[in-house]
Amino acid sequence: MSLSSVGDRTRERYQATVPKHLRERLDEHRPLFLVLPGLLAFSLFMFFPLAYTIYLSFTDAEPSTVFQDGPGGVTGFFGLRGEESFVGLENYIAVFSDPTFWNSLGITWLFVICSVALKVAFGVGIAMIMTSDRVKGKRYMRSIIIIPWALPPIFTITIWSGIFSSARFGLANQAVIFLGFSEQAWLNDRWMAFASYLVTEMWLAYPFMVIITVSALQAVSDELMDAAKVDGAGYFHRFWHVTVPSIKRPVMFASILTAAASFTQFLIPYVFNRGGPNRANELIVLHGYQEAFNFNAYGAGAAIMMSAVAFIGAFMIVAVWKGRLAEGVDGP
Amino acid sequence: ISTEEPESGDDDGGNGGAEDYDEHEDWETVEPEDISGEATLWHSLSGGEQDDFEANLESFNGQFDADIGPNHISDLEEQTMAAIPAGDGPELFMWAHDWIGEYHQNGFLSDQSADVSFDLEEYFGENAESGMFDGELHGLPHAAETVGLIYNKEYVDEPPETFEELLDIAAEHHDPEDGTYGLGWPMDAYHVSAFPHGFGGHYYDDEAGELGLTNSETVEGFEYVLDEVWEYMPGDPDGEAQEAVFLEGNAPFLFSGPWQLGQLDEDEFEWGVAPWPEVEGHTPSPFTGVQLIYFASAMDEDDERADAARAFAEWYTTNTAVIAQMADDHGFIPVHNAFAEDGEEEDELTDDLQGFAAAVDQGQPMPVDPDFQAVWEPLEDEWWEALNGNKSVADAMADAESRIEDAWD
Amino acid sequence: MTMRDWLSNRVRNDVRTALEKPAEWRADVAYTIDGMRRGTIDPRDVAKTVFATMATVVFVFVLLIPVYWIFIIALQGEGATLYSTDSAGLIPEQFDPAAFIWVVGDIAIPGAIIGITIPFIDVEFYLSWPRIVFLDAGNYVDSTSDFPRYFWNSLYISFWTVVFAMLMIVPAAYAFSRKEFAGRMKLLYGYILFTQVGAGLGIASVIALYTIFSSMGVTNNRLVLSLYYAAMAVPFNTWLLKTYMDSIPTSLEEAAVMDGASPFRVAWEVVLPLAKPGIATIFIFIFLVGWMEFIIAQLILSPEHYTLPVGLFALIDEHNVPWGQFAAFALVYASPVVFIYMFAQRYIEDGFSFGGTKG
Amino acid sequence: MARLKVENLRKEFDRGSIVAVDDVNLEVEDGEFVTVVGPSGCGKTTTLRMIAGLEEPTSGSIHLGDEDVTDQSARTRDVAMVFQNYALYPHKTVFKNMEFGLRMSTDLSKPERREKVEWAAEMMDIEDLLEDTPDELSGGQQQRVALGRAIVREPKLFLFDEPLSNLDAKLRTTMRAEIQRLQDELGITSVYVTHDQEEAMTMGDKIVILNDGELQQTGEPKAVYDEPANRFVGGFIGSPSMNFVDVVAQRSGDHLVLTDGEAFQYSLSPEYSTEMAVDDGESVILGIRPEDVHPADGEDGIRTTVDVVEPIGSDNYLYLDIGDEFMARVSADFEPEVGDSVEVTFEESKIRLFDDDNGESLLHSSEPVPTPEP
Amino acid sequence: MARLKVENLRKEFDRGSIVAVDDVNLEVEDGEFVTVVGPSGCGKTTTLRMIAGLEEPTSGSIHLGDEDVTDQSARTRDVAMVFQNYALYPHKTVFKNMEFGLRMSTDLSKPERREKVEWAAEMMDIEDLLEDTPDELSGGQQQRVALGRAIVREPKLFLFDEPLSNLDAKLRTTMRAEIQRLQDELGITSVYVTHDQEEAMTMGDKIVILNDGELQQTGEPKAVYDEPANRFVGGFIGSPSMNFVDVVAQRSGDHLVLTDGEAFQYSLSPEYSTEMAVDDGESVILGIRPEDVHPADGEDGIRTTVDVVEPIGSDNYLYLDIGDEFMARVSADFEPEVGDSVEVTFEESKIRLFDDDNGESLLHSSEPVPTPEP
Ligand SMILES: Nc1ncnc2c1ncn2[C@@H]1O[C@H](COP(=O)(O)OP(=O)(O)OP(=O)(O)O)[C@@H](O)[C@H]1O
Ligand SMILES: Nc1ncnc2c1ncn2[C@@H]1O[C@H](COP(=O)(O)OP(=O)(O)OP(=O)(O)O)[C@@H](O)[C@H]1O
Ligand SMILES: [Mg+2]
Ligand SMILES: [Mg+2]
Repeated sequence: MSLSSVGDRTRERYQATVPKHLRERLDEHRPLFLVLPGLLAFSLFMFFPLAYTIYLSFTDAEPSTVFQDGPGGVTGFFGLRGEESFVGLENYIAVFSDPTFWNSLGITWLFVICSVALKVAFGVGIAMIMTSDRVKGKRYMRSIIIIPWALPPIFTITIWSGIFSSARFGLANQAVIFLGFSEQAWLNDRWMAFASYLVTEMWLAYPFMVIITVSALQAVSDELMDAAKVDGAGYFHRFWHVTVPSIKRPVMFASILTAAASFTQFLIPYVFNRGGPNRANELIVLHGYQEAFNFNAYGAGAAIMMSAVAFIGAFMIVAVWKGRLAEGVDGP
Repeated sequence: ISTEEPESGDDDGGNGGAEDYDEHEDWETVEPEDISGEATLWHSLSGGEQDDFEANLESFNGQFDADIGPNHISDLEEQTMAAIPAGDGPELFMWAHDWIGEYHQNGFLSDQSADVSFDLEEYFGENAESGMFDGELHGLPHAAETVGLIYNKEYVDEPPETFEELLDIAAEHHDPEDGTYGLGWPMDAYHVSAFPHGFGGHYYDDEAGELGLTNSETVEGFEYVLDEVWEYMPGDPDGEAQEAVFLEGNAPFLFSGPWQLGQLDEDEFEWGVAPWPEVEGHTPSPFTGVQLIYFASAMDEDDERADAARAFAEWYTTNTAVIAQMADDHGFIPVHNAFAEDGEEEDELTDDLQGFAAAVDQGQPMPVDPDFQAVWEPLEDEWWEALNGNKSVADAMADAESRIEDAWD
Repeated sequence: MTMRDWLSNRVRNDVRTALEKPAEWRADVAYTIDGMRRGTIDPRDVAKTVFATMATVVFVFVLLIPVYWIFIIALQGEGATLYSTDSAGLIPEQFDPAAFIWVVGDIAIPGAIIGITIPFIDVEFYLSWPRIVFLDAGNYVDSTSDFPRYFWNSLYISFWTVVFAMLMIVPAAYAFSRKEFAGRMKLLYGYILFTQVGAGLGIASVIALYTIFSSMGVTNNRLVLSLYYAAMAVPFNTWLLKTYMDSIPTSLEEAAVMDGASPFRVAWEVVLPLAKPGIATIFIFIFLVGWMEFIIAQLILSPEHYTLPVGLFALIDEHNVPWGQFAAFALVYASPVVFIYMFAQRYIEDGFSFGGTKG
Repeated sequence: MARLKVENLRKEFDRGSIVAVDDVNLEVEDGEFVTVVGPSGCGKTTTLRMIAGLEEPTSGSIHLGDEDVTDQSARTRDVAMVFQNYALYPHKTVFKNMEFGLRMSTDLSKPERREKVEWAAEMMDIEDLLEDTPDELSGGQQQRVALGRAIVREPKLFLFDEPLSNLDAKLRTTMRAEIQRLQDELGITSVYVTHDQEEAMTMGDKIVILNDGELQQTGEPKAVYDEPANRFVGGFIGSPSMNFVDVVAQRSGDHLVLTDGEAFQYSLSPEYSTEMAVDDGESVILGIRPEDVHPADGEDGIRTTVDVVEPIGSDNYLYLDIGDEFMARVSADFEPEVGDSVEVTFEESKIRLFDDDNGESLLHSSEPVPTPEP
Repeated sequence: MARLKVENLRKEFDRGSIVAVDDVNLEVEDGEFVTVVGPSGCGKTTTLRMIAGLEEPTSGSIHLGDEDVTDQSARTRDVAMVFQNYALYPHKTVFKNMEFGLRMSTDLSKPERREKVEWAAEMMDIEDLLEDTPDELSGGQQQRVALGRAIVREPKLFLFDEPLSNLDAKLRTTMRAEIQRLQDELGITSVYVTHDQEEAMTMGDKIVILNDGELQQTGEPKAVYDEPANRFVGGFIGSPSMNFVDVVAQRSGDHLVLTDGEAFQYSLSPEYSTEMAVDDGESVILGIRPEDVHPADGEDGIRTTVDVVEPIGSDNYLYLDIGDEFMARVSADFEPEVGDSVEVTFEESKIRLFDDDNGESLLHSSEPVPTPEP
C-alpha cells in the first residue's frame, strides 16, 4: 500500500514537473534506459581499446616511442599517446605486401574451416550419443563430459602440448605406436602441427557445442520423428530429414560463435610452438602479436590486428545477417 | 577431527635461513644509513627460492627502517611492459641481465651510477659490467647461471673427459623401446649455444652488432650436435621432455643449469655436476646469464623510495651470508668476489656449484644489445627445422639470418 | 518463495533424486530381468542397450583421457612430470595425495568467540568454540599453497561480476524481448557482432585496457575488474537471455497486469522466476568469465589479489613446472564449475531456448 | 459490478494494413453475461483485450460504470480476465496464484487475503489444491484455479477468452455449468469470448456475433437463432448449420414460388410472401434449419435422394441431394438407406430468405435490420 | 488394404507401475472404419502407437492382413498415421512433405511420385499449396496436407490420432465429412482415435470404447448407443449425457417399482420387468437419455421443478431436480420458467438398468455382456 501510493505520488510529481512532449519522448524510449547501462559499460571497455588500436595502426609506434610520455587529455588518449608519429597508411601497405601476412591469413581461414567442421561433427556426434535412448546414465555422463570447459584454457593447452611431444613417450606418440604407426614429430612438421592444433581446439570447444546441441536435440519433436518412422524413413533418413533441420539453426548459431573463437585463437599456436614450425602456422592474432613484440613494431602489429578485426567483423556481419541470429521470434 | 585453540597460529618453520651462515669477515656487507622509505620489488622466483628470498628481505626490513614489498609476478615481461610505462611499476625487479639493452632503450630503467655507495668492480669483478649499459648503471648482480653437465652416478662414476667418451656411454644406454636414452639436452637456442660458441662461432657479436650464424664455425658446432648427439636424445627438442628422461633416472646425462637441482630427488639416484667435456679439441662455451636486481624507472620519481630500494639492492648483493645460503639451497652461483677470488673460499661452494661455476668460466655472457632479442626465435625455429631434417644446418642458418635481418628493418 | 528457499529446495530434491537413483536402477534391472524371464522383453534389445551404454562409457573415458592423465600426474607427488618415460603414466605408479593437500591446505572451521547481546535486559552471552580441524595439512606436507587466498579472490571477483552483469543484463534482455524502442534491432545485431570481435584485438587492447585502469587509478581494484568482466559478458548473455525470454508466454505477464501488478512487480514476480533456466544459464557463463579470465587479471592485480588462474600460472617459473602441484591445482580449480554445472545442468539444457533461432 | 459501454471501437495493426476490429458498439448491462462469438480471426480477442486495457484502441471509447477508462492502464481498471491457456503462474502455488491479485491491487492484510482466497477456493471446490503448483493439476482443475483467481478480487467486470477450448468435450460441459453457476451467484458483469456457437448460445444472456472485425448482430440467443440478421449469422449459429439453397423467386399470383432449377421447388403462401421484400425473378438465398426439415409422410414434399446417413444416437442426420450440401435432422427411428429416395418438407414459417448480394435478411416482420444496438 | 487383428494387447510403462493398455482385443475388417473413443488417459494413443509400431507391446500380438507384425518396426508395416499436431516437416514444402513417404518406402521414379502426389493433392483440394511451406498454411489446410501425406502412399492401414482436435468447431465438421468421403472413396481400413464421442459415433462403422486401458464395448454406433454394456459407456456415449438415478427396485406383483426415496418413482410393466435381472430390494442405477424424457401432457408423470433452462436453438435443455443432475432435452417450443413445476415421463423401453457395484448392464435381452469380441 505504502509503496504503491508513494509510487503514485512520485508519478504525479514527475508528471507535474516534466513537460508533456518531453515526457512522451521519454516514455517512448524508456526501454532504452534498461539497455543503456550494459551498453555503456561494454562500450567503454570495448571501443576504447579498439580506437586505440586503430590509432596505433597509423603510427610508427614501438616500445621505445610509445612508452614515452606524450600529451595527456582526450586527444592524447588520456596519456596513452607517446612520442610515436603518424605514418599514414604505411603500416597497412607494409602488412598487405608482406607474404607472411597472407600466409597467416590463409592458414587462419583454413584453421577456422577445418576446426569448425570438426567441432560441429564431433559436438553433434557426442550430443547424439548423449541423448540416445539406448544409453543409460547419460545425464551423468553429460555432466562429466563438460570438464574440459571447466579447466583454464592456458592449463589445458599446456597439457596438450605435452601430449603432442615428439618424444617417443609422448602420449600422442604412444597412441600412434599402439595403433601400429611410427612415432611422429608432431609440432615440428607443418601439417602435423596444424592437425594437433585442430585436435586441441576441438577438445577445448566440444563442451560448448555439446551443451547447445543437447538442448537443441531435446527440442526435436517426437511427433515428427514418429511421422518419419511411419513414413518408412530409416535411422539416417530420420537424422537427415528431421533431426538436422530442427537443430540446424542452434548448431549454426554455435558454429558461428565458435568460428569466431577459432579465428581469434592465440594460445594454442603460442604455447605449442609459437605458430611454427618456422612461422608456417602462425594464426592471425599470433602473427600480430609476434610483429608487435618480437619485432617491436607496435604500429604494424596494430595494423595486423585491425585487419584481422576487419575480417572477423565482416565474417560476423555476414554470418549474423545470413543466420538471422539477432532476431527473436518477433523479428521480421 | 581434532580441535585446536583459536590462538594457535601456524608457523611453518623454514629450513634454515641466512642466520645459519656466517658473513665473510673480509667482505663487509654494505649497509645503509638512515633510510626510511618503502619500495616495491617484483620477481618471479620459484616456490622454495621465493620463500628464502622473502625471509631474507624481511630480515633486511627488520634490521633497517625500510619496507621493501616483494611481489611474485607470474609473467614478468608482460607485466613490466605494461606497468612501467603506465607509471605503476616497481622500483626493483629481478631478472637475468639480457633485458638490459631493450629496457634501457624503452626507458624502463633508472641510472643509479651516481648514487651507488660502493665500488662495484671490487665486489663483483667483471660481473659488475653486466649491470651497465651505455655507461649507465641499471642493476646489481647477485648470481650467475649457465648450463653444465649433470650426470647420474648410477651410470657413470666419473664425468667423461671428452665428448666422444660421453657419446660412447650414451650409445650404450640408449634404448627408447625400453624407455632409456643416451642423454637429455634441451635443444633451444640457449641450451645449445655451448657448441656453436665452442667451435669458435657466435650467434651475435655484441660489440660489432653483427650476426654470426652462418659462420662456418657456428654451423660446424650445430652440425656436430645434429650428426653426433641428436640420435641419442628423446625425439622432442623441447626442454621438458629432455629433462624428464634424466630426472626419472632413465638417462646418464643432462645438460642443464643449477635451477634443475631442485628437481632432483636424492632418494632416486646420486648425481654429480661437471663442466662441459672437450669436443674435438674445442671447449664448449655456453651462454652465461647474470641475475640482476634491476633499477626501474620508478626510482627516478621519488628519492626516498629510491634510497630504500637501492639500499636493499646493495645490501642483498653484498651480503655473503645470504649469497652462501642461496647458493647452497638453490644453486645460485655467486658472483661476489668473496667466492671467486681466493681459492680457499671456493671450498665453501658445494660440489654441484663448483661444477656449474666451472661451466660459467667456460662460458660467455649473453649479449645485451636490444637487437639481440630478435635473434632467439628465428634461430630456434630454423635450428629445429634442421633438427627435423627439413633443411641442412647451413640453409637453416642462412634463413635465420635473413629473417632476423628482416626483423631489424 | 524466495530465491534461497527455491534454491535449497532444488538442491534437496536433486540430492534426493541422486540418492534414489541406485534403488531405481536396481528396480529397472529387476524389472528387465523379470521381463526377460517372462519373455515380454527381448534379450536382444537389452543386449543392445547394455552394449551401447558400455561403448559410451569407453568413449567418454577416451575423450577424457587428458583429464585422467592430469589426475594421475597430480597423484604422483613431488617428482611428477608431464613427460614421463614410464608407460606414459597412464597407470599410476603411486598414490600420493600430497599435491592435493598442498593445494587445499588445512580444512578447518576457524575458532571464534561470538557475543550475543539480548536487547532490553542487558544480558550478554558469549559463545566460543575452538578451531575445528578436519585436515591438518602440516601432517602431510611442508608447506601449503596460496590456493585458499586465490580462491577467495576469485570467488569475490566472480561474485561481483555476476552481480554487476545481472544488474545490466536482465533488464536489458527484458527490454529487448518485450519492448519496442529506437535502434533495438541494430543494437541486437551489434551485440551479436561484438561477442567475438573483441578477442581479435589481441594484445594491443591489453595495453589500452591497462591504460584505462591505470589512468582511472584502479589497478589492483577487484571491483573494477569485476565490472570489466561484467561489461564483456553483456552482449552475448543479453542476447542469450533475450532469446530465452522470448519463449515465455506473454499471457502470464498480461495476467499479472490484470491482477493489478506494477511493471516492477510483473518483472519481479512473474518474468524473473519464469526466466530461471535462462538466468541459470547466463549465470554459469558470466561466472565463468570471472573465474577463468587470465590475461587482464594478471595484468591488473597484485599478488595479494591474484585470482586462481593467475595463481595457477604463477606456479610455473622460468625453468620448471611443478607438474604435480600444477595439475592438482588445476583440478581443484575446475571442480566448483563441474559441481555447479551438475546442479544447473537441467536448467542450462533448457536455458538455451532457441525461440529466436528456430527455423 | 458495473455497466460496460463500448463505442465505435476500432483497432488497426501493422500501420493500418490490418483492421482487426472495425467500429464495434456494445453495451453490457450490470450483471449481464454477454457472449461474443465469431470465426477464427474475426477480432474477438482483440476486442476483449481492448476492454481489458491490454491493447490500446485506435479509436473509440470504453466506459466502465460511469468512468471513461479508454486511457486507463489495465492495472487500474479493476477487471479480471481468464485466459485461454489459463495463464497460471507456474512457479506459485494455487494459493499464491489466487492471492497475487489481492496483494497487488488491494490493501488487505494477510489474514484477510487468506480468508478471501479460501472463500473463492471453496466456491470453486479447490480447497484441497491450495498448496499444489499448477503443473500438478489436471486441465479442469487448472481452469478452476484460473476462475478462482478471477473471482477472488470481485472485480467490476469479468472477461473470458475462450476459457474452455483446451478442455475435452465432457469437461467443457461441466465447466460451462460451473461458470454459469458462478455468474448466477456473483452477478458480475461478464464478457465471454468463444468460437463455439453452442457455448455462446447456452451461456449468454445476450450474444454478440462478430465477423471480419465487424459486428453482425446482437441479441438474445433465441432471437438470434430464430431471426438471423444475415446469412452469415444464420449459417454460423446453430449446429448442424442452416441449409442454404440458391433459388429464384417467381411471383405466381399471390404465391411466391422458389425454385433452384432442379428438383427443388417451394411455394410460399400469400401471407408469408408479403412479408418478404422480394421482387419477381430475383435471385435469393433460402435458408432452412436441418431440424425443420421433416420427412413428408404422405404430404406433397420435395423428392430427393439420401447421400449419407449419420446416426448420432439421439437423432439421425441425412445428407440430401439438394443444392450444395443439405442436411436434415430426423428422429433416430427414421433410417433410410443411402441412395433411397425420400420426400421432405418444411413449414413455411421456418423459411428465411437472404439477399443474394449482401446476405441481409429479407424478412420484413423483424426490426428493419437489427445490427448495431446503440 | 487389409484386416487388422489385435489380440490381448498390453502395455506397461515405468517398470509396470502404469498399465496404459490392458488386454485389449480388436478386429477391424478390410475397409472398415473403426473409431476408438474414451476419456483422456485411457490408453487410446498408446494402443494406436502399438498398432503403428511406434511402441512395443509388453505382450499381445498384432496381425495386419495375414502377417504377424508384432515385432516389425514401424518403417516396414505400411501403415500411415495422421497426428494430432499434423507433424508436417516444417522445412519441407507441401509437395516434399507428401512425397517423403513415397521416397522412403517405395521405388517409384520421380515422375511417378509427382503424379501420385498430384493425385492426392487434388483429392484433398490442395493443388495450389504444393509449393508452400506448412507455416504458411492455416490449421485446416495443414490438416488436409497431413491427410494427403497419409493417402498418397495408399497404405494398408490408416491410423488417426485425434486429427481434428486442434481445429475449431466449424472446421471440425467440414474435415470430418472430408475424412469420411476419403474413406468411402479409398476404402482403406482405418482406426480413428478421438475423445469426442460425437465424432466417434458419426464417423465409425464400428466404435470401440476404452476406459482405464480396458476395452468396454465394441459395436456399431447405434447399438452401442442403444444398448450400452455398462454404466460407463452409457454415460460416455451420447450428448448430453445419459441421466442416472440411484434407485431401489421393488417387486410389486408382476411390476418392478423403482424409487429413489424422493419424488422419483417409476413402475416397469411385467414384460420389461422380466427382462431385467434384478432382485427384490436390490439397489440399481437407472439410466435414461435426456431426449427420451418428455413433458407428460396429461399422462401420469414424475413431478419435479426446473432448475435451469438452456436454449440451444433447435431444442431446450431442462435441468430437473431429480437425483444429482438430471436433464431433459425438449423441443424449442417448450419453455418453462426456472422454478416452474413440470411433470415428465419416459417410455419404459428406453430405460436401462445398471448394476450398483460394477456398473454392468442388467438388460437380459441383448447378448450376455457384449464386451470383447474375439
Ligand atoms: N499483434 C497483432 N499484430 C498484427 N495483427 C494482429 C495482432 N493481433 C491480432 N491481429 C490480427 O487481427 C485479427 C483479429 O485477431 P484476433 O486475435 O482478435 O482474432 P480472434 O477472433 O480472437 O481469433 P481466434 O478465434 O483465432 O482467437 C487477425 O487477423 C489477426 O491476424
Ligand atoms: N511414455 C510414457 N511413459 C509413462 N507413462 C505413459 C507414457 N505414455 C503414456 N503413458 C501413460 O499411459 C496412460 C495412457 O496414455 P495415452 O496417451 O494412451 O492416453 P490417451 O487415451 O491417448 O489420452 P489423451 O486423450 O489425453 O490423448 C496415461 O496414464 C499416461 O500417463
Ligand atoms: Mg482469440
Ligand atoms: Mg492421446
